[in-house]
Amino acid sequence: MDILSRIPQLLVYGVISGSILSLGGIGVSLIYSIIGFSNFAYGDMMALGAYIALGLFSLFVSWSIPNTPLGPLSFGFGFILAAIFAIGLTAVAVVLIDRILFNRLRSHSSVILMMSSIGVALALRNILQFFWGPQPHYYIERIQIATVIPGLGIRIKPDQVFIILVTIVLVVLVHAFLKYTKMGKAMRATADNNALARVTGINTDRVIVWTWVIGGALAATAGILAGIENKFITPELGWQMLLSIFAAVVLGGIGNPYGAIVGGMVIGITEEVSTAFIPTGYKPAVAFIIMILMLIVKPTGLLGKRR
Amino acid sequence: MLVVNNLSKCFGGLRAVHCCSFTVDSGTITGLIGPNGAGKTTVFNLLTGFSNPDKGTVHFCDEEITGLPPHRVFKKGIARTFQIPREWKAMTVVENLMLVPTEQLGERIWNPFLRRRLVRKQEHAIRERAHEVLAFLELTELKDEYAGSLSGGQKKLLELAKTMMGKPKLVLLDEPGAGVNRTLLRRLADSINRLCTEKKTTFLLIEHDMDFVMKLCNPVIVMSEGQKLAEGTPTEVQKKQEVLDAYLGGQYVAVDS
Amino acid sequence: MSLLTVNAVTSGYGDMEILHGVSIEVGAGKIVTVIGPNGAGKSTLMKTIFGLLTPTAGQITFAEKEITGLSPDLVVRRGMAYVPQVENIFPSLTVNENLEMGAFILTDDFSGQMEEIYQLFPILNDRRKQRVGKMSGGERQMVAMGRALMLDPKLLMLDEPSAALAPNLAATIFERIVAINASGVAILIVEQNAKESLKVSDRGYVLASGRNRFEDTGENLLANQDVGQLYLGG
Amino acid sequence: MDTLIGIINYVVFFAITAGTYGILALGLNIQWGYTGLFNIGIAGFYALGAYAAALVSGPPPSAWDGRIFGGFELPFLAGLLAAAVVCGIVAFLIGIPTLRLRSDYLAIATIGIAETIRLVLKNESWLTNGVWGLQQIPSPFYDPIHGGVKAFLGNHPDLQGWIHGLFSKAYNWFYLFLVLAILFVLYLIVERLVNSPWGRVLKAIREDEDAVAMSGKNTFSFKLQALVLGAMIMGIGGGVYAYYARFISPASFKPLYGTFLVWVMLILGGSGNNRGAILGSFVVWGIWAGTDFLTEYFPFSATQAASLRIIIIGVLLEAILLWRPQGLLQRERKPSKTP
Repeated sequence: MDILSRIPQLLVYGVISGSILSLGGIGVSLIYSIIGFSNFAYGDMMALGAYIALGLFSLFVSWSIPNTPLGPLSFGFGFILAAIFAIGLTAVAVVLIDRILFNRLRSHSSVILMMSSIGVALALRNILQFFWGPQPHYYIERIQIATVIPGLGIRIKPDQVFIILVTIVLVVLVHAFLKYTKMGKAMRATADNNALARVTGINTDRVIVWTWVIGGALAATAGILAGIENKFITPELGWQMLLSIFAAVVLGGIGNPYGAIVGGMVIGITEEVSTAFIPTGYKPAVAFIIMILMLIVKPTGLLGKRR
Repeated sequence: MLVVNNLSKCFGGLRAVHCCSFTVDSGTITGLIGPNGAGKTTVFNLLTGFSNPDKGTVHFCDEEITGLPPHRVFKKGIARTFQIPREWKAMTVVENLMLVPTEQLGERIWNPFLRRRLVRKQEHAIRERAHEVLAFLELTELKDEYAGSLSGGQKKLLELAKTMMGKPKLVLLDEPGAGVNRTLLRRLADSINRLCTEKKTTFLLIEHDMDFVMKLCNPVIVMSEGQKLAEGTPTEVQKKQEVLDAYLGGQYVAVDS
Repeated sequence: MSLLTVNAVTSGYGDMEILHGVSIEVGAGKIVTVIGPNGAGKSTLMKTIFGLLTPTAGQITFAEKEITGLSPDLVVRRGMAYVPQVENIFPSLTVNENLEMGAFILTDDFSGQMEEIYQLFPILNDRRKQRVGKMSGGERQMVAMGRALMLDPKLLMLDEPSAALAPNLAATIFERIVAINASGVAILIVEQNAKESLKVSDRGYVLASGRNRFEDTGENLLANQDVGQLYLGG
Repeated sequence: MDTLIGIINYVVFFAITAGTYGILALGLNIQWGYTGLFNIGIAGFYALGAYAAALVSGPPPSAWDGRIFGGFELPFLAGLLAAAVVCGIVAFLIGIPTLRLRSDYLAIATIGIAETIRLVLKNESWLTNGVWGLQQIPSPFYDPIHGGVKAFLGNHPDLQGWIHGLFSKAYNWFYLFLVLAILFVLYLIVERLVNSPWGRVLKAIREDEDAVAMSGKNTFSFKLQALVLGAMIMGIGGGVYAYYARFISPASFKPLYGTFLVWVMLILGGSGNNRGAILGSFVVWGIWAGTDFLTEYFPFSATQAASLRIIIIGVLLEAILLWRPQGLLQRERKPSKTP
């Protein structure tokens, strides 16, 4: 009975971590479908975004940019400004990595790109560790009190509501971008048929840059949101979530950004609910087992196309 | 030798092969021609188990082989080549050939240790066979070249050599002449001819180079719209008006969904 | 006046030479068909003209400027459009989006052009929001042609537009080709099934084994028994 | 003189570790170099092998241990065998759902299994003793060799200091010999396999899998065999580590770094070439150890220095991929003998 009574609360936690996984999953999926490889550096791109936000935030604090908490949130204008700049800077950094490395390896097989992404993953993580050390850093050390939703007995913090709202806004924005803008359509066209896209006159190189911009921005956002949710960040932040993100992507159908949202939510919720039954430490293993089961039942994923 | 009866295959709404019947006699080089989309390659795929027919039967040497998987068909003595050569690029020509024989003892992971002498003996025999095949096709000087560094025409010859490794009774060649220059083409035709007369191998080949077909093949089967349209000696086929029509204006029947 | 001139072009894939000096000419506003047995080099010719393959010899001139070896995106900008034989649409995009992609390099408004294309292919007009991947072969071919027409090209190149289509649909496609031509677009068609195509053509070329074999008006080629013999050898 | 002794002792220690990595690189070479399988869970198999060997050969649980299982005190070879078998079984289970799919799936699944193994080692105390790890893993022939040398030196205090310095680490010499012997035997086994018809099929799968299937070979089975065999060798590598370290805990196995180092070793040495794999493991371990000395000259903290070393290896990997993808030693082309 005790376990069952905890489940509604765990569902809420699941939606929160599912939000972050979904954002990451969309990025991984876009990169997979347009650029054609599984990017193992994605988790560390998330951590990069979270640390850039941290760096800018401390800078802004030293410049006395005000950070009075906005309403019930634990942070204010200064932090949001830092986050926005960090998202942009991460996108720029990710594009630079592509220009220096991935773009030059693109003529090789996708496995070589995967391998080089592992190199990037470790290099990025250790660059962060070099400058900030392995210990956790806090965005805001203030403890936030959770509000209890009357009747349901579910507790949720204003920051967590913020995370869910940001995710919804970004999902809608990405959807609108892919659906209504010229570049978004060109991205879908390139994912469909790269050769035809080039014959049609689509500048596929620009499409690739845009893919990295969006992928990088989503990574940074997911990283910062994970930092807000955990209250602290470490260089391993993204790596710890990467397996769950990949599980989400495979579950939803690799290469399908909408599938990644579904997959992210399923993985997020299952991971949290599983903590009622098995040790918390096994969260990534839960995601992994769901993924393997999916591969056995339907390797193309929930929303995947048959190839 | 090969009896194809009422073979049919649909892809989606498209009737690729429709009630197709023909026979291939032992010791012949039979040509299979027809306009684009007539279903020739699909017939090859159905014969060799790369896809399963919706209807119809295939008999080979009085044995039914309809719907057998590729490796079983291969063991019955039918080998095939593909339109686009698929060689193992970073392996040498000899290695490419030596891979082909099935049921090699040494392909079981423990045999190189437990039955080393037998494996060696078999390996030696396979190597000799590969050298023989190369000598027959006058490719001996290429034996230690990487397959990836061969010219387009040489790759076609390698494909033919690969089919010979298994001593097949029937060889299906899918456009052996495409992309091969005149000199090599003559050599290819000569090799096929010699294989037929000296090694008693039967050939069924799809080809678009009509000079090649007319000189080499007898009889010639013409396919159109997934069916056999005509059959006869090259000159007979050439004169038939319906064959000409099939080439210049023929449309195969499609069920458009 | 000649719009496209291909002069003694040699081309192929890697070390595999397919075209051994082919020459053709397309006049402004004309329909020209290139026929020939499989393996004659028809598709290779198309790809070479469009810059997907680089010729090893010969020149290609388009609208009085040399375009030999120019990359496809630059050729598109010169006013040439190309519809490949297969995989010529974006399946997960809608009809409307496919057409928009055709106009990718345009920066100004192209809605007028789009409406014209919908008038040309009324079937597509009712299905603007439908995903092309779910449409039939004939409709896909129309989407592909529509996409190529979005830039209002001077020359439209079609690689086997009637391949894998039922006869009645193929007839519709050729009817549409005539209609497109009537609006002033020159058309270069590559076909194996030659009759329908030659009927609507001003001029036809016959290729065999990567070389020019015959050249005449469409009607004359249809009447020419030697052309048939070329397909069957001898 | 003391410095020289120090250097010699260090070189022995260095070679033991490099040789252990060489075993891992050989295992990876079967998977990647010959078959083209992208396994990035090497550290998982390494850890699994180490634990399996430790549980088979180590002492039974003591009073203050959290674990209630294992400790059969079986000999060295039994431990290595157990390491190989356990890793083989896990690889088999991973291969079944993923080897029919695009290589991305195997990559994700292997990284997943490595992570899962790490979690099990940490959390399942009944088996692994949790974060406290397994202790007193008996190094083979430790007592006779170490004890014998010690007794001899004790009986001869008159011998010069440097002799004492040199021989007090005599066990390491023996272990180095043992590691190199195991490496050599594995090298011979792998060489014979890759030059057999079996290996020929693997190489062809690496080049063009569909064409191999068309030649009537069951490519899935061959890929599974390669994955399992490679993992078994990695497991042996883990066992070899455990017997030398004598103490293992989850902290001994950095999930990605170990995997990553082995990859760099293989790629640098030349994938598809077994001597290249071994050469690469010595060279990269040399670079790795060398950077350890190098960072001492800079005012970095220990963690900064550690990070810097990984960054250097990361840059090295990218440089190889960009400029010398074939590695130091290229794939071998064996001329065919004319009969």
